[in-house]
Parts: sequence; structure tokens; C-alpha cells
Amino acid sequence: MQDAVTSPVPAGNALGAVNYLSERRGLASWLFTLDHKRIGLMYLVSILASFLLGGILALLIRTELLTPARTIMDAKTYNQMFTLHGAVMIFLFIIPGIPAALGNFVLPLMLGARDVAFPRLNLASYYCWVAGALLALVSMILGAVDTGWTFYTPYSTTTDTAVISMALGVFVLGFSSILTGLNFIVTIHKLRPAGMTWFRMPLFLWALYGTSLIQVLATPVLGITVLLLAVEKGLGIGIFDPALGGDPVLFQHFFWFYSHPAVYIMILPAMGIISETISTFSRKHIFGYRFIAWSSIAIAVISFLVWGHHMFVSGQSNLLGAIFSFLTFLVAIPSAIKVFNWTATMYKGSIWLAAPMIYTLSFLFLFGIGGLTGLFLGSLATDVHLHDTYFVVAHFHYVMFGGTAVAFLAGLHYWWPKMLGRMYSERWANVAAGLVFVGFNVTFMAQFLMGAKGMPRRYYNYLPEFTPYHVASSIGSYVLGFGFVIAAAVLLHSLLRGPLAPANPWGGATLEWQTTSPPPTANFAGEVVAGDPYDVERFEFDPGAGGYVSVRGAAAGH
Amino acid sequence: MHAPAQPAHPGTHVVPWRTLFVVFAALVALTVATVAATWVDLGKLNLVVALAIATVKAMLVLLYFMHLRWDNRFNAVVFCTTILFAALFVSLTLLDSKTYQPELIPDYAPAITPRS
Amino acid sequence: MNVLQTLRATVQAGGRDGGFWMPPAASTTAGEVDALFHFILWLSAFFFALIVGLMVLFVVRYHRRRAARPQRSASHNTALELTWTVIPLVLVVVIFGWGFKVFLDMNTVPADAYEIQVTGQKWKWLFTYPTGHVDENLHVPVNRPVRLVMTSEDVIHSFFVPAFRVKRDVVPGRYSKLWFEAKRAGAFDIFCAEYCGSSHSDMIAKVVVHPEGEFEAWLEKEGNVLSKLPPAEAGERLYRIRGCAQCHSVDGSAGIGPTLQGLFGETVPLAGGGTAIADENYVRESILEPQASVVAGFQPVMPTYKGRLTDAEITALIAYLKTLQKAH
Amino acid sequence: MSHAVEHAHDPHLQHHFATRKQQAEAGKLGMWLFLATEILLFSGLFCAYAVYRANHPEVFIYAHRFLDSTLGGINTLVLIFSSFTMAWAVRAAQIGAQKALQVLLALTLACGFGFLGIKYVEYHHKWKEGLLWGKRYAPQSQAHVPTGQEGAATHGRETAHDVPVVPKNVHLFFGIYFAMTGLHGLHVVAGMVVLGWLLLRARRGEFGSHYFTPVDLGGLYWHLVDLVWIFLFPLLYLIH
Ligand code: HEA
Ligand code: HEA
Ligand code: HEC
Ligand code: CUA
Ligand SMILES: [Cu+2]
Repeated sequence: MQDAVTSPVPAGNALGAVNYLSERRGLASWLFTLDHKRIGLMYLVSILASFLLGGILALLIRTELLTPARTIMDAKTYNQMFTLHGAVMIFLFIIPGIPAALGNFVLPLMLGARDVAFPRLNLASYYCWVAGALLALVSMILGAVDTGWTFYTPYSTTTDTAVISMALGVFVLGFSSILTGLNFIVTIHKLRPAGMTWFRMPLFLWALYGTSLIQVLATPVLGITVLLLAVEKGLGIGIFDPALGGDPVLFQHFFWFYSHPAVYIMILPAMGIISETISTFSRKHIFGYRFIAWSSIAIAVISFLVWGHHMFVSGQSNLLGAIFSFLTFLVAIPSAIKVFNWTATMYKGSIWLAAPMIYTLSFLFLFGIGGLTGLFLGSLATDVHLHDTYFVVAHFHYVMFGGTAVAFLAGLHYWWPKMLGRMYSERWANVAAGLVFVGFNVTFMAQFLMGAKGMPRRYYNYLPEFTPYHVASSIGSYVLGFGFVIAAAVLLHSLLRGPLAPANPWGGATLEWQTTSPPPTANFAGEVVAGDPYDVERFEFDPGAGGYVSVRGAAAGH
Repeated sequence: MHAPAQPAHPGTHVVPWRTLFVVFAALVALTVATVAATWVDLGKLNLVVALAIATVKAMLVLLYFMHLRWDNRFNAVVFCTTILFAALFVSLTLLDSKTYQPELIPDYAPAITPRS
Repeated sequence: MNVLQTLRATVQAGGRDGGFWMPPAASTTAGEVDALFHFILWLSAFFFALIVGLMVLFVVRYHRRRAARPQRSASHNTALELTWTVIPLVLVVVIFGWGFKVFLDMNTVPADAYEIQVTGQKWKWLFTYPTGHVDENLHVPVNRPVRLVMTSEDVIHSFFVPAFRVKRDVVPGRYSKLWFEAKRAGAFDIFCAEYCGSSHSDMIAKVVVHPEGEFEAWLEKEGNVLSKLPPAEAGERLYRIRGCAQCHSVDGSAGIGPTLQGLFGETVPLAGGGTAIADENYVRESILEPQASVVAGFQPVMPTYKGRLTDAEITALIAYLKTLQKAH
Repeated sequence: MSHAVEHAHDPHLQHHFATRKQQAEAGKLGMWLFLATEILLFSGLFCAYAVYRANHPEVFIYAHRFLDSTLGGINTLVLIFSSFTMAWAVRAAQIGAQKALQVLLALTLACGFGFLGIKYVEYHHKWKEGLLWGKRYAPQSQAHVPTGQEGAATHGRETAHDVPVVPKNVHLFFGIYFAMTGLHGLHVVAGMVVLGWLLLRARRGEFGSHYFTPVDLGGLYWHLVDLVWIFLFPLLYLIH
């Protein structure tokens, strides 16, 4: 693709023509836009900035942990660092990450629709995010919140830091998340084009649908949780305060009723992306469409009933421990189904190791490890030992980072040409992907080991015997950070110098590849006809057009 | 039960005034009934009766005032799912908090005040 | 810092208790937990190898360079898909059952267990023995079930002994219970595993497992601090283990409470005007009824120790205070 | 809800919808999803209620007598009546009865004010008596023994023989009471803002048989506020 610079404008590139980026200009045209594509892009920029912030904090954490005692900061600062890191990564980066940024852009396109059902709510959701983010960041940085991202009472209600404004920030962020989810559900229900039945929908949309269900049904409980936390701290209402006869563990039930489903808010859309990329880059129809689609819904539903697995050692009853442990294992099964189906999709394909595919394969590897280590945690007896150790830290980085963030990168590289009309350097993108993969494994594999050996999490000082693991982990994190810098540079470079992108650079069969890159404001010039979204084999590379074109009509079904 | 004038687009139902009024009267009657139910001592059943009456009232509001009876079925599905998840949330949490009651320390007050 | 050395040590530990992954196994439950851990480990390794193996195989075999176009093959196969749904399902049910069984054992306290009271507070553990002796480290006999009844004085802590594979949150307002039976003498780490504030990572202690027959002797000896130690030294111990150190320094710096350095015999300004001479009676009153006369510039937050410190102990504390002269 | 210029033929159809029916159904589904989030928001408080009521029934039995169930009952009727007028207002909009629509919306709004007024009386009373939540709980001495007019009478029960010993942690009840009624009150206020906005638009004659979705959706929200109260009333005021 690289020598395309010199070739004429590929078919379907609209950078020179009118597109959603160029149609209107000026700051106001962005700030007040109702176009889902522009909102998606604004979300994308904001989210990447949050990711950068969270990542820098992570590197500071790792640097502090190079030595068993003080390295660069004091204990209180360290505690604020991991709180800030966790909260930024979770609430600002990964929960809105795929749905609000990539999903916003892609969802109406995949439906062949002009926009989401409620464009104004969509913009409101973005501004809620901005307001919530500002509130949360200000309280964390100026108010020195040091509770960890879990805000457990009674610590959070007794520390003299800005927990109240932080709680309100999270509340507003939750609102933003609800609005996105609500919008997507209605859009998928009401704006599917003729011919696109539920089982003709791209799997990314199934995943977003499942995600949105969770966003709508779980986030309100987070809302009431943080509100109660705020009144507990501000007014001393006593519901979570043991000194007033309240129950601090009740808070944990409230918190995890949201926060466990929330981890599936993070992973489901990631799985949706993988379903798209693995099919496109294997040039094969996705294997087992229905199983994958239903497993998204199964995950969404069961994920509500496993929250107690974060509380196995809190004094929860044996009965409840058993129920939650069992359901935890049950919810792992749909993930297993997906992994097997993805692998089967590659069978007898024609595999193209472009950057999105490298990230996709990394995802399978890393999510496999992250998910399988979830089994150690879901099992009651082993979790007693592993709870609140670095084993858990490693588990959730493998699933959230190795899973979601890597899939996010896969999606970003996959849809980048569509969003911005430019190709990036594939070679350097692959180098970055490789560095991320290696750095990531070094960073967090070391954490599995020390966690199993008993190293507790959220420790500023640690016993000297854990030093080698921590050093390895820190070194890995620097490699990882370096990989990200390269990835960012590659993408930024493409904006300036990248070759123009064709309408369909990868041979994808979903509808977004049928419009120009970047699309016009109205998304599609004419009528779109929905076919089988995984009939990728009908696209062939056409050197004349510079991209893939359909060589026969859409297949009826699969 | 036909409405006098149909709205411009189909799918929305105009509820006759009489229906609305009957539902209102029923709601008032049930409110009186809840209050009256507390005059008799039924032990634990009092709570059950109160909740049952409240549920009937809620159903009336939902079905008639909120048009669920005539609405797109999916809206009812949304509502029922919501109630189901809320119920699971409350019941599992309740189950847990019941079991650890014996472990509570009577008159607990931290010797070292946590507010420091 | 020597990575190689540690690596070697770790590998050598393989095969011995704990193995490559786990810490030393020093309790009766540790073996059971480790067995389950390794079962899940090997199961996971198998599936992971399967998935990654196939992935690599497919990438190599069907790489674009070798397979320019895809070959026809089914896009679903219900029997196959059901197989890879049911097999993992059966396996996880096995893991669940096993984990639950071991967990029940961990939660069922043997009737004859020796009971020790544990108090967690920011940021230390205190262990109270049936004799009334209080210690900062946990001492237990080997081969005898020990039951801990734990409470917290402030926020949630979590009692964690990696070598025993036990952990339990210590929740304010509740008695949390935990038991174990150490099967090997030695000293092992106790961590606080629930985040509890700035010194969470310093809330560590040791559990000392005494060889057969030595525990009673130890308790007998340690139990009599007051009679065995000179009063001032006993007072110093009490100062550390009864929580005074949390609010009062002995180096002249003010904390939540005023420093105790050079306090004895001084004239103390009281809140609301007036002064008091810090003599025996004043100190005794400050400990038993802290709110009676509050020092100027401090909040009246000191808890009363009435009923929690004996007269003899207060005398020992006073003796200790007398030794704390101002630095010159 | 908007006046998209692109569709000169139908000012109420937004550009990304194909038909009015599609748009109205989308709005309705959106509203129901929003109501779902509201229910789950309240479910947290119902959960707290259930946990404390189940574990400390004595606190609830003792403390609920301080609530005035007559006022609570009147407020229930006020809200039910407002739901009735609201449902009727939707009907009026659907059949294009402009005058009736305005009157009914105004009546509904007035009920909202009535509800808040009564709530204010109740709150004020609790405030004076020091019957507040958690840390602020400082009952005035006479508040300790519920008197006849304080709700107990409406039970038709003798207060004399079962005035209980004051249980521990009575403030927990008031904490929950204020949390639940407070959050509900905020929803009433929000609903009233919506009603006021609908009333304004109704006076401009914007609604009719061709276009009434905002009234419909606003109505759904108002009914939800009523629904929540239908449960709050027996759970807080009528404990046995
Ligand atoms: C993206 C987010 C994400 C995802 C997807 C998951 C997925 C899973 N998680 Fe994780 N988890 C977190 C994020 C996530 N988790 C976070 C953030 C925390 C900590 C929060 C905190 O305390 O700060 C946590 C903590 C956590 C705990 C609590 C630990 C503790 O604190 O003590 C538990 C316990 O059960 C658990 C279990 C699981 C399980 C069983 C899965 C399963 O869904 C995994 C399913 C996947 C697979 C099983 C792998 C793929 C399948 C195969 C390769 C085929 C073979 C499969 C079989 C044989 C079954 N997780
Ligand atoms: C999505 C979630 C997410 C992500 C991605 C990360 C990423 C990282 N995390 Fe994070 N972490 C959490 C979520 C996440 N973390 C959470 C929830 C906690 C728990 C907090 C708590 O206990 O309360 C935690 C806790 C946590 C701890 C434990 C602290 C403790 O318990 O004491 C550690 C320690 O090593 C750590 C390290 C890291 C590292 C080294 C990275 C690195 O991988 C980061 C590398 C990234 C960068 C360096 C950014 C570079 C970015 C750019 C250059 C721009 C990118 C632009 C483009 C690609 C276009 N994290
Ligand atoms: C929660 C914190 C806290 C703990 C624990 C605590 N104190 Fe105090 N103490 C204070 C504060 C605050 C003051 C000053 C206000 C006052 O006089 O009540 C004080 C005052 C005193 C005084 C009077 C000091 C003076 O300068 O006049 C003495 C003596 C004292 N404490 C001894 C002790 C001893 C002995 C213990 C342990 C057995 C102890 N305190 C535990 C907080 C604490
Ligand atoms: Cu105590 Cu952490
Ligand atoms: Cu979870």
C-alpha cells in the first residue's frame, strides 16, 4: 500500500471532495455538531488523551516500584497515583473507549443509516463526559483522592480528600455512558435498513447491543452508589458507616453490582471488533455467527449475577459464595465459544497480517491468558489466596489492556482509513504492535508470578524478595510505553503524509466500506443494500481502484 | 372501546376517558385499602398485603396510564427486564446481609475515631 | 536485585512446597489450595496451547503468500460448536465443585481450635491471647488449629498470610473469623491485603510458628511484661502496642495528639484558657477521661482507655513518660 | 422534537428518520429505556431499605410512627390524581383538544406543587424535631414518645401499651427516609420542569393529533414518579 502515494487518487477517496470533515469548518461547527461521525472523532481525541494521561501515571507507578522503599514519591502520592490511574483508565478511557468513539462512528454506517436515533443526546453524552472528566480530574489532582478506584467505605468516607466531588464526577460520567447506551439500543432497534434482520447484523453491532444493555441497566446503580457515598461523606447519613450502625460491606455489593457488569461493557465491544477484523483479514466468512451473536447477549445477561466474586473474602456467606462462583464460571463459557469460533474462522482462509490483524492475534493471545486466569479467581479456594494480590492486577490488565485496549487499537487501525481518509505506514504500525505485545507480556507476566507468591496490590513499600519481579515489570512497562509512542507517531504521521485511502482498503463486507473514505455528512450517497456482512470473499483487490471492489452481488445468507 | 378520533400515525392508542376514570377510581380505592389493611394485625402478612396492593396499583398505572397494554411489546419487555434485575440485585444482597448479622458487634463504636 | 539468583532459587523451589508459582506451603489447607491451583494451571495451559497453536498453524499455513485465496469451508457447524461449549462447561463445573469444597473446609473451624483475638487498626495488627497478653506479631503453636476472631478499630483491613493461603477481610463493626493449622515451624509474613490508607503497605507483621511444646512457654514468659520488665520498659511496650504511638510521637513533633516528649512535669495550656501541670494525676486523667481537660490546639478525639488499661499498666506508662526528656 | 428545515413537508420529522411512526416509536423506546435507568437508580435505595428493614425491623416499627401517615396518604392521592390528569392530558393532545390539554397540564403541575408543599410541611416538622439522618439525628425530648396525633392514631392502635423501648440506631430509618423521599422529591421537581415546558408549548398550540410525542413522553416520566411513590408510601408510612 505504501507506494500508493504516487498513484492517482484511489476510488472512493473523498479527501479532495466534500466529506464530513470538510463540509463545514470552524470550531463552532465541531462543538455544536450533531453528526455522529464528528462526535465520535471528538470522543476519540478525548479518550486518547485520557489514555495518555493514564499511561503516564502508570509509568510513574512502575518507576516508584523499581525499589522496595521510596524511589521517586511518597506514600500518599503513590496512593493518589494508582487511584488516578485506575479511575482515568476505567471511567475516562476504557468504558467509553470503544462504544463512544469507534462505535459512534461506525454504528450508523454499519446500519446504512444517516445518524443515531437521538443525535442531540449523543452530543449531550459527549459533554457529560467532558464535564464529568473535568470534575473527576480536578478533584483527583487538587483534592488528592486516595481511595483506589473502588472507593470502599469506610475508608473513602473518612479520608480527608475530595471524595464528594469525585463521586459527583463519576455520576456525571455514568450519565454520559447511559446516554450512549440508550441511543445505541434505540438505533439498532429502529434504524436497521430493510433487509437487515437481526441475524444479518454485523457482530460488532450485536456486541454493541449487549454492551448498551449493560450500560443502561447497570450504570444507574453506580449512580446511586456514588450519590450515597457523597451524602455519606458530606452529611453522614450512616447507611455505610459502621460507627452509626451502618454496613460498610453493603457498599461493596452496590459497587460491584455495577462494576462487574462494567468489565463486560469493556470487553464486549472489543470482542465485536475482533469478530469483524478476524473475518476480513482471513478473507473468510465468520465461523458460527449465531453462537457468537447469542454469546454476546448471554454474557450481558449473566454478567449481572456474578458481582459477588469480588467479595469472596469479605465475609460473604458460603451459599452466596457458591452461587457467585458458579455463575462466574458460567459466564466464562460464552467467551470460550467466541475464542474457538474466531480461531475456526481462520481455518482455510487467506490470512493478511496487516496491523489490525496483528493486534487481533495479540488479542487472542492476551485475552486468552487474561480470561483463563479469571478461572483461578472465580474458583473460591484459590481466590482466597489470590484476592487483592498482583495476580488480580495482572488478570485485569491482561483482559482490559491485552483484551480491550489491544482490540481498540485493532479497531482504530482498521477504521482509521475510513475515518480520516489516509493510510498509515504498515511496516511501522507492525513494529509498534510487536513492541506493545512484547512489552505488555513482560510487564504483566511478572505480576502474575509475584501475585501468586503473595505480593499484595496497592503496596507502596514491598518486601525485598519481590524486587526482581517488580524490576522486570517496570522494564517491560517502558518497552510498552515506547511501543505506544511509535503507534501514535505512525498514526499522526499518516495524517500528514499518509497515502490516500480507498473506500475499501481491507476488503470488508460491512456497509461502512461501501461509502467513501471519509464518508460524506449524510453517510451514503445513494441507497444502500444490506447483504451478508461476512460475505468477504466477494471482494477482490482491484489495482486500478487502489482498493477492494465487489466482484459479484451480495450473497443472500450464510 | 373505540376512540373518537385516531391520531395521525398508527400504533398509538387513545384511551377512552371512561377507562382513565375507572382506573383512577380503582387507584383511590386501593390507596384506601392499603391504609385500611394496617388496621388489622396480620403479622408478617401485613407487608405482603401492602406490597401486593402497591403492585396492583403499579400495574394499573403501567397498563392504562402508561399505555403499556397497547404499546409495542418490546417496551414491556424492557420494563420487565428492569424489574427482574432490580429484584435480583435486592434479593441477593439481602440474602448476604442476613447471613452475617450474627457476626455484628453490638454497640460497635471505634475506639480510635476513624475521622482523622 | 540479582534476577538470576532469584530465578534459580525459584526453580529449585519447584517440586518442593509451593512450587514455581506459590509461596512456601506451611498450613494444612495450603496443599489443597495448591493442588487446585495447579489443576487449573494445567488445564489453562492446555487450552491456551491449543488456541495459540492452532492460531500459529493457521497463520503459517494459510498466510496470504501461501494461500492467495480462501478455500471453501463451512461457516458454521452446530455439532462442533456444541462440543466446544459443553466440554469447557463440564470442566468449569469440576473446577467450581473442587474450589467450593476446599473453601468450605477453610470456613469450617474445628471445635478444639485455640482462639486468638486480632485487632486491625491503621496501620498495625494487635494479637490478644487468652491470657490477656497483647503482641504485635502472631505466635502460634505448630500442628494445632488456631482460630482468629478479628475486628477493626477504623476501616476495613484484610488479614493475609500467603504461606497459609488464608485471607479474610477485617471489617469494623463485625467479628471476622478465620482459622488455620500451621504444619511447620518458622516465621511467615502477614500482610494487610485491603487498602487502608497511606501506610497500608507497612501494615505487615510476622506469624511465628513455635515448634511442639514451645508456644506455652513463650506465652508464659511474654505474658508478664509488667512483672518481668522494669516499669519504664513495660510502659514503652504499652505505648507501642496499645495504639498511643498512632497519635502521639515521642520525638517532639505534634501528630493528632501532642507529643509526649518532655511532657511530664510541664505546664500544659488547656483549651478554653487555663493551664494544668502534667503530673501523675493529670496524665492518669488524660488517659481515663481524655475529654475532661483538652489540650489547647487539639481536637478532643482521644478515646478513653477506661476499662482497657489496668491501673498497673497506666503506672507503667507514666514511668515511661518520665523517661522522655526534651532533647537539648 | 425538532424543526428540521430539510423536511419542509413535515416540520416534526427529523432528517434521519424515514417516517413519523418510526420517529415516535424510537422516542418511546428511548423513554422506556430511560425509565429503566430511573428504576434501577431507585433500586439501590430499595435495596438499602430491604437490608435494614429485614435486619432491624424494630427500628422501622418504632420510627415510622414519627411520620404522619395522613399527610403521606393525602400526598398519595395528590399524585394519583395528577397521574390521572396527565393520562387525560395525553388523550387530549391525541385528539387535539387544545383547551383541555392546557387545563389538564396545569392541573398536573399544580398537583406537583401541592405534593411538594405537603412534603415541605413534613420535612420542616422532622427538622424541628431533630428527626434527621445518621450524624444529624438529635431528637427533641418530646419526640421520643410518639403522641396520638403522630401517626399512631391513624393505625387505630393503642400507643400506651406498646410504646417500645427506643431501639438502637433509629437514625437509620430517617437516613433511608430522607434518601428515598429526597431522591423522589428531586424527580418530582424534574417532572414539574418538564410539565412547565409542555404547558408552554401547549399554549403555543404546538400539539395536536398530528404531533403529541413530547406530551406522551413527559407523561410517561410523570407516571414513573407516581409509581415510585406508590411503593414508598406503604413502605415508609404504613409499617406494621
Ligand atoms: C475487560 C475486563 C474483564 C474481563 C473480560 C474479565 C473476565 C473475567 N474475570 Fe475479571 N476482573 C476485571 C476485569 C475483567 N475480568 C477487573 C478490572 C477486576 C478487578 C477489579 C479490582 O478489584 O480492582 C477483575 C477481577 C476478577 C475477579 C475478582 C478477583 C479478586 O479480587 O479476588 C474474578 C473472580 O472471579 C474475576 C473473574 C473473571 C472471569 C472468570 C472472567 C471470564 O469472563 C473470562 C472468560 C475468558 C476465558 C475463559 C478465556 C477464553 C477461553 C478459552 C481460551 C477457552 C478455554 C476455556 C475454558 C476451558 C473455560 N475477575
Ligand atoms: C484500561 C485499563 C488500564 C490500562 C490500559 C492500564 C495500563 C497500565 N497499568 Fe494499570 N490499572 C488499572 C487499569 C489499567 N491500567 C486499574 C483499574 C488499576 C487498579 C487501580 C486501583 O487499585 O485502584 C490499575 C493498577 C495498576 C497497578 C497496580 C498499582 C498497585 O496496586 O499498587 C500497576 C502497577 O504496575 C499498573 C500498571 C500499569 C501499566 C504499566 C500500564 C501500561 O500498560 C500503560 C502503558 C500506556 C502508556 C504508556 C500510554 C502511552 C500512550 C500514548 C503514547 C498515546 C496513545 C495514542 C495512540 C496509540 C494513538 N496499573
Ligand atoms: C486517636 C488519637 C489518640 C490516641 C490513640 C491516644 N491519644 Fe492521647 N491525646 C490525643 C489528643 C488529640 C490529645 C489532645 C487533646 C486532649 O487533651 O484530649 C491527647 C492528649 C493526651 C495526653 C495529654 C497530653 C498533654 O500534652 O497534656 C496524654 C498524657 C495522652 N494523650 C496519653 C495517651 C496515652 C497514654 C495513650 C495510649 C494508651 C493515648 N494518649 C492514645 C489523641 C490520642
Ligand atoms: Cu490495613 Cu491495609
Ligand atoms: Cu468481576
